[in-house]
Amino acid sequence: MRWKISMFAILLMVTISFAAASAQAKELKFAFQGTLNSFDPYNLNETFHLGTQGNVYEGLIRRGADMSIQPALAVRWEVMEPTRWRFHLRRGVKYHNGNPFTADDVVFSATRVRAEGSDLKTRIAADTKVVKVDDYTVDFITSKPNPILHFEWATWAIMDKEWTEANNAVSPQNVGGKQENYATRHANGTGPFKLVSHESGVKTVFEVNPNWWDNPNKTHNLTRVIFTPIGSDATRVAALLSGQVDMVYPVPVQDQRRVNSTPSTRVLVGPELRTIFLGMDQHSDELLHSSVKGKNPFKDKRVREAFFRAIDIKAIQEKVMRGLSEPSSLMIAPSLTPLSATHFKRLEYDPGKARSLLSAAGYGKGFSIGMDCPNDRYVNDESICTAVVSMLARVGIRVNLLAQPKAKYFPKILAPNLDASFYLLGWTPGSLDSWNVLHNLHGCPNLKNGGPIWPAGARNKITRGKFNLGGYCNPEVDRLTDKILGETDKKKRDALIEKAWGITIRDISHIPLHQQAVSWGVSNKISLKQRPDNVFDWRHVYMK
Amino acid sequence: MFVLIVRRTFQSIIVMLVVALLAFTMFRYVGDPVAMLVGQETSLQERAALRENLGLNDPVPVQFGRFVLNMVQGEFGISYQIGRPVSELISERLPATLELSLLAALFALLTGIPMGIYTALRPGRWLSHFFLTLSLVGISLPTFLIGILLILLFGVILGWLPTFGRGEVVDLGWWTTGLLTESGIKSLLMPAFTLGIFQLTLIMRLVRSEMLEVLRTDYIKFARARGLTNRAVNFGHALKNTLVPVITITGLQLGSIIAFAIITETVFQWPGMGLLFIGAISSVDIPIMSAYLVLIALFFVLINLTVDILYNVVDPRLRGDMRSSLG
Amino acid sequence: MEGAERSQEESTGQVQPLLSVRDLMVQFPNRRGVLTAIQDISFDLMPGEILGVVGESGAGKSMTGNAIIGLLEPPGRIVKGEILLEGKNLAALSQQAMRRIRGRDIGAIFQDPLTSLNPLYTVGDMLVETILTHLPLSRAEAQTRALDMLSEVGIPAPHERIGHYPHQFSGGMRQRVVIALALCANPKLVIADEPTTALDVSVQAQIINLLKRLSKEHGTAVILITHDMGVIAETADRVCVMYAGRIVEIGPVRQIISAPRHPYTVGLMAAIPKIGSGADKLIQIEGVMPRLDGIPAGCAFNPRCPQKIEACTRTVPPMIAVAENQLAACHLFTKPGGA
Amino acid sequence: MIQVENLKCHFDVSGSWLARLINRTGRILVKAVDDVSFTIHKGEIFSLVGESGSGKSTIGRLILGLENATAGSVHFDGQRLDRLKGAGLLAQRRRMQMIFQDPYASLNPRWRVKNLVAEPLRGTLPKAERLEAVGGLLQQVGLSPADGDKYPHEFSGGQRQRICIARALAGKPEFLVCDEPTSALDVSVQAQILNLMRDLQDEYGLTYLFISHDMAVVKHMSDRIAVMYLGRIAEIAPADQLFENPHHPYSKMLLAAVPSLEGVGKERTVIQGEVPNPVHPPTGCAFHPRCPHANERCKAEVPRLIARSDGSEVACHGVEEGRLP
Amino acid sequence: MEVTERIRDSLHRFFDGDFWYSFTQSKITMISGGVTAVMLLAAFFAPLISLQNPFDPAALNLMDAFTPPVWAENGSWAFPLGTDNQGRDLYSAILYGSRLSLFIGFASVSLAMILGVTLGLVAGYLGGIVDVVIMRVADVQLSFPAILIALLIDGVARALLPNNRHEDVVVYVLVLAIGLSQWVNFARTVRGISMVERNKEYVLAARLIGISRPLIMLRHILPNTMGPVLVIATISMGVAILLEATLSFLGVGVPPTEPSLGTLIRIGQDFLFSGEWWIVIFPGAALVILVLSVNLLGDWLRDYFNPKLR
Repeated sequence: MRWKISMFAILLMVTISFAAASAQAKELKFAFQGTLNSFDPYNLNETFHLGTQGNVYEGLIRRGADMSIQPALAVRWEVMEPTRWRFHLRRGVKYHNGNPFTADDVVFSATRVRAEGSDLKTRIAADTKVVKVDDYTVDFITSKPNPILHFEWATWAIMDKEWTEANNAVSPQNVGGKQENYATRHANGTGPFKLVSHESGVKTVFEVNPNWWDNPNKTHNLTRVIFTPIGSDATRVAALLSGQVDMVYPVPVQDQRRVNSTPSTRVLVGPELRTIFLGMDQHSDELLHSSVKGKNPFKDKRVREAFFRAIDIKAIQEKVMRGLSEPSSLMIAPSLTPLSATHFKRLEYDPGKARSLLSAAGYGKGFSIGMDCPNDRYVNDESICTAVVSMLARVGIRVNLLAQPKAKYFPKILAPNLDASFYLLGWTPGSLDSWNVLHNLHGCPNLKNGGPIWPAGARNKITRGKFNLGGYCNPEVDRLTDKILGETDKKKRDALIEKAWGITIRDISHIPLHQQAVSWGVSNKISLKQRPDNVFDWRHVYMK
Repeated sequence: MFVLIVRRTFQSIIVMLVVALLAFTMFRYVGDPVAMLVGQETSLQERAALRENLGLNDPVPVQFGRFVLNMVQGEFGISYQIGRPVSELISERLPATLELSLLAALFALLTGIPMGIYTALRPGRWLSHFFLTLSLVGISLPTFLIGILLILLFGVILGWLPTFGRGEVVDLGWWTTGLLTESGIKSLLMPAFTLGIFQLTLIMRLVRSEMLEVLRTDYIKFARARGLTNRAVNFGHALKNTLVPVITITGLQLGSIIAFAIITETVFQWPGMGLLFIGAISSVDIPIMSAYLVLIALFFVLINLTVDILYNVVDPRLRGDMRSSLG
Repeated sequence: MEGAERSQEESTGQVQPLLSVRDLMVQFPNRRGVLTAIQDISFDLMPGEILGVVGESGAGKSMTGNAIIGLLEPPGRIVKGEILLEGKNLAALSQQAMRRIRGRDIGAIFQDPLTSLNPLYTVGDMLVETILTHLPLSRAEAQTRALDMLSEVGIPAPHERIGHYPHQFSGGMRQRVVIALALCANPKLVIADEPTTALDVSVQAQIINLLKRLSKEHGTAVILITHDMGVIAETADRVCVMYAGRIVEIGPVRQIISAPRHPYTVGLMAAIPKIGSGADKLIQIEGVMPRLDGIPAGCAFNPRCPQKIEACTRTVPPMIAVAENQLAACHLFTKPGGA
Repeated sequence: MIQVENLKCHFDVSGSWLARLINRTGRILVKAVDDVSFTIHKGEIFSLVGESGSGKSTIGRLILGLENATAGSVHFDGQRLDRLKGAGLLAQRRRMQMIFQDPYASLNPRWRVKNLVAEPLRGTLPKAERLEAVGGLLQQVGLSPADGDKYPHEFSGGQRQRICIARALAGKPEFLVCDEPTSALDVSVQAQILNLMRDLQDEYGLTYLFISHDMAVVKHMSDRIAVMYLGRIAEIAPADQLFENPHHPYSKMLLAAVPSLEGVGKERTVIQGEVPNPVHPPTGCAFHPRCPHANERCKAEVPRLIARSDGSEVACHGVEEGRLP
Repeated sequence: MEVTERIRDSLHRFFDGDFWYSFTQSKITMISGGVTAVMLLAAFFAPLISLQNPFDPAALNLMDAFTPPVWAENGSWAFPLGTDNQGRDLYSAILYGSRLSLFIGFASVSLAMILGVTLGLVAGYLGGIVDVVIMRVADVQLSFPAILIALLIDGVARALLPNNRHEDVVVYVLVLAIGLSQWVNFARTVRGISMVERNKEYVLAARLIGISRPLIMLRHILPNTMGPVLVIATISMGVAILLEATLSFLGVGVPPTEPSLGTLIRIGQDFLFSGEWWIVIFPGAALVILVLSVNLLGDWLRDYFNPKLR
């Protein structure tokens, strides 16, 4: 009898699943190269995680398809005084579980985002006070003026205080390493989609939120979204070409022609805001992985210039990126600065000059150096590094390349002992503004010259130069950066920005390479809008 | 028989303990578990507290004992990378890998054995040469290359089969299966073929050489001298004697099929344990690595045990006691 | 026909031979050419007769037996000659037809009873399978016959033993099982290839006696292949001595032992240590039997022969009657007659 | 020259302790050699004869130290071998050699004959002398010195056995154990080897322990013979004496079982049964289940070897009691 | 004089012997033998016959990247088989890659062989507790398929070694990983043979002469295991080369700056859909041909050394 029942159940399920497969639901299937580890919105400060979580959770503001700042959970905000911002919250918003959204949730989220284990502590400075004025008004009191306080808040999700507390998920980390954080696989946001199930590395299923506050203006027609990570480039492209998924990203540059030539698919390419650059350790007294002992060749600007001039960016653009990159002279995408793209020029590719610069610096016979590179983070990151290796080889620099997955790469280069002498990194300013880049990548982080840039465990205490892994330091730049932050007059601010960039470029603080292109493979069944920060916002997807 | 089971179980436990020791060593000494668990920004005090909390300050034997005890209860800790209990992750991924592996093994057996028999019985025929050549190519082609070429052909150019994943799966509560939906079955074909092809050639060659050897034995000659039909000799006497070792070795191969699924799963984005493991390797996610290690060993030990018992059931020479075998 | 016909020893003329081998030649292609393993072998076997085939290892004894039952190991093949079983030429039969002869008309017993039996089959399985292949019996009848066969070959408690596997039997009992299997379809001829070599001395005698008894009771002719002259002496009616793939002498066993004519046979007989004699040294034949690839021209024995004459190195001696029913292939006997 | 006293060699064939524990069985011992004593005189050919499992080969190996005795002792030239160590033992060992049954297995197929024969001489002679000695040895056994460059597989069985003999003789031993040296050979070759062994004995005054199951060969070769059954000696007697007048029923049976050329076509009364499984030997006299003269005492009591006036020693209750001649 | 005679004699023996005869009997075996020899020589003399040193980054020009093979449009004689994504000449890269693959194969098989043969010899000849311990270790080892062992060793090595040291030692880590995953085959086979051989009469004869146990193992038993060991070594060689390729595919192999055949394939497979087929097909074909001929040789050796199958 029992056997019969279970047989019946199986049959039923089979029928249902077949039926489900054939039903004409507007189901978007998409694939990304990386996995979505945790669904806790404060777990990882990474574009894909935050972008995907952004379809379920919302912040006080949101970014439009053109990156414009739009009101979201806050309907409007005002700067009461330079250090006091007031946010008026949207009324009638409900979380997916039906709880109402109030000022308590904002205060709670502001605490949680700065708590131990959060990867998003930079969203709000540690000394910022968050004060509930009434149920729908919150004040942010900062110690210093900050005209771009809210720029990165699209990626600071507001969580439900009651739900989080009830499910024992107040801490963003796994307490004691023994229990799973409830928010890892469950979500309770206010956004247009609800999380149905999340199996990291397998698939994540979402369904539309019928009670979303902005439904009257909605521009998508989806009912379900299924995300699958596909690590292998070939498999991911094949999945799109064979019609198994409707959208994949990124599309490897070499496969774009193929995707475009297939009638049912196309590639959407757009300039990305991320700048890819090479960093050099100008801080240590001796490079960790170099044949030069007792001194640090990177402290000599001629060496940095030689490195810069040894790199044939055109070749990289043509052969590695297949034209899908924009060589850059700046550490920020031109669209994010008041400067025109041609204002600063790249140093010319000149291996002869590079060699003579090296001789002049006393390295006529060249030297060897270790290089770190991710191999699954940026478009053709490993190929770029390999190309750089061979270009430097031709001016006498022997590079030992260590290319590894981002999961190992980032812990290594972010280690306190400055383990990277020469590395490749990409940076998108979360606030889409020069200050972010100057502050994070160029500010002096070091407490003591020659020692580690930051002592173990103290990295959370510093704010300036948090990602300045080469330890570049010019007090003038720091002074200008602080001025930029406090300056509210746009014209003056732009002038300060230009001046700051001029100094860093003269110092050759970094070797900017290019802005890579965002490239999405899209089935002709759907239309969508591509954001330059490579965030896939399902609000703009329409299925035929 | 009972003695065999007891002895084998005993040996299995020792094997498992050794493996557990390996896993424990890895967990404890390859990288600092605390550093793996927390972010860069955790203070020293918090690290110390966590260290205490995790029991990392206890004497090493105590830690190992606790490790084994946890392991027996299926506790392997929390994945550093994914932040979920490893036991849960594994049990989610297990059905995918097992389904793939068993189907691959079945495919390898069902095609490998007849091919092996054919090549042994008809050594001169062109089809035998064809099979043999094919088998050599089969073990000379890297699995991943086969997988990619299959995807290119059947997935992209012909568009007949799905190129990744398991397709629609049916959740039976404790098991998810792709065998009950059309897309699930279609999705299984290419990975199972890719995974099975290497085993197929091994089995085919094994059957062939075993059978050739059996065909040369005196009892086969005697069976022919008794005028038994070719059918009775080849498929009765010869095959029966051939299959005993073949089944044993194939059984043991199942363990390596499960391990080799790592490659297939990577190529086809098959959401099984192998994919989990390879991800763990690239991110040094030690709890997953050690759990996978222990699990594979457990599979091996269980399969080994089963095969030994099976062997005893099938072969009468092992069944009896010492007395008659010496008599 | 089974068991009905019973030939008297040294029968002549009137009775047709059961088996008649004529000019049999077996060759092996080999990397260095073709090796002739058996050359021009001819002999007759009367129904119910026991013919001993004796010779040293490599003389071609087993090969002859294998050729008769059609189980030559490839690449060996019969290139010439006839094997007439009751007038039917086995050498010309197809594989299929030959299979029907095996077991039904010709039984075989091999040297090692342990390896001759499939370890995964019970004795009963093998007996019933063989009986059903050859006799039009039901399974139950076959079972009964299997039991009868087991008790006939002297296996105690056959009802119990029929379900046992080969490894559960002792060496002597296994050879009895093999004999039962060879005889279960009542063949007219049994080829026993070294049936006692692997057995202990005391068991050898039992098996020899069993073979003799069964041959007598069933009227089965036996070709007994062995290197042990003593076994032949006790068992065979006639004996055929082989050397380097050829028959050198054939005749009634008594005559061959008491009055061997061919120098090889003479030497062989003299080389056997005898319990009765007190001689300090054995008579020995110098040298060794040639390998197949090195058989000398003329008489193969000539390099070792103490009585070698000039003709021996030139021509192969024909078989010549040297006494009643006794033939030898030696030039010593052709001399007076010419050639 | 050789004195064997109460020699025992037991093999443990019981399962693991675990199996014994579960099946509640004790240790199972195969008594391959059980309480065997005999003496071999200098210049004598002493034979051990018996069927498989009688322990005759084991005795040969025990004497040479290839197996370890469970109990008992072996004296060689008055020295107890198991008490010797190191160089002393080696020196004694060099005085003893062995010729094996299978000339195919007793020569390492990968070595040239000259190296095989010279191996015992390694370290005692310089190379040139060694090669000369090898040539001499090969000639001694009826091969040519040029054969030394060949490999064993290029020889026939008889020639290989000659090589084995040459190797055994290389160390100039005084005592040779010959374990079925001709049972793998053809009759005509067997005669050659037996004759060679005889010649060598005459030349060097060797002492042989000759092990065989072939009564005729044993008769031909031996001065004295010990008949063994299931690890024990049933009878020891001078060769002629044994064959003319065997006392032990098993000796009689063995003699009767030998097919002889004289007995063409004769019907023999064969003794039924086979050698029992040595794991579970019969109680009392091991031969009693097959013995036509067995009584209750034979089933219960192990007979001792008792010397008789005619120079033989017999272990049989029947003979002792005078029931049998 | 005597020496040349000896050499002539042994050459004659070799070419007159069964081994050479058996070799010449099968066309396929001869072809595979020839191919293996050619690839071995090519790999050995790679620096002499290659067009560039693909491991020297200074020799590469990125602008040469994606040149098709010479017979295709835009092909160049400078790069007969075309170039890869870094402008590496594929012909030279394949030569150097085979060299690396073969080195890893040889070294790891040698490691496995030395380890396995020694342990197998000791276990089989001495028996008893030594045997039990060695074989239990082999059991544990056997419960982990080669790929898993290799991945684990590599993973552990990566975690333990200082990061930038890894590059220098990765080849040795691979050798260790692949070698350690293969010794059991050798050990089991050698153990089986030495258990049989130790009871053979020639070993007893050697013991009688008073030769010590290590010498008996070395001089008498070891030579008799060489046939099967050679067979296993050849088959393991194929497995090792494939395993190295697979590990490279999984991203734990040698770095792309000094690619082995496997790494070349891993790099090339990214360009399979985009039409630059030569980047994956040529190294792939080289790998398959290499492994195939090694396997064919192994097959023939096995048949040769297993007279039961002849």
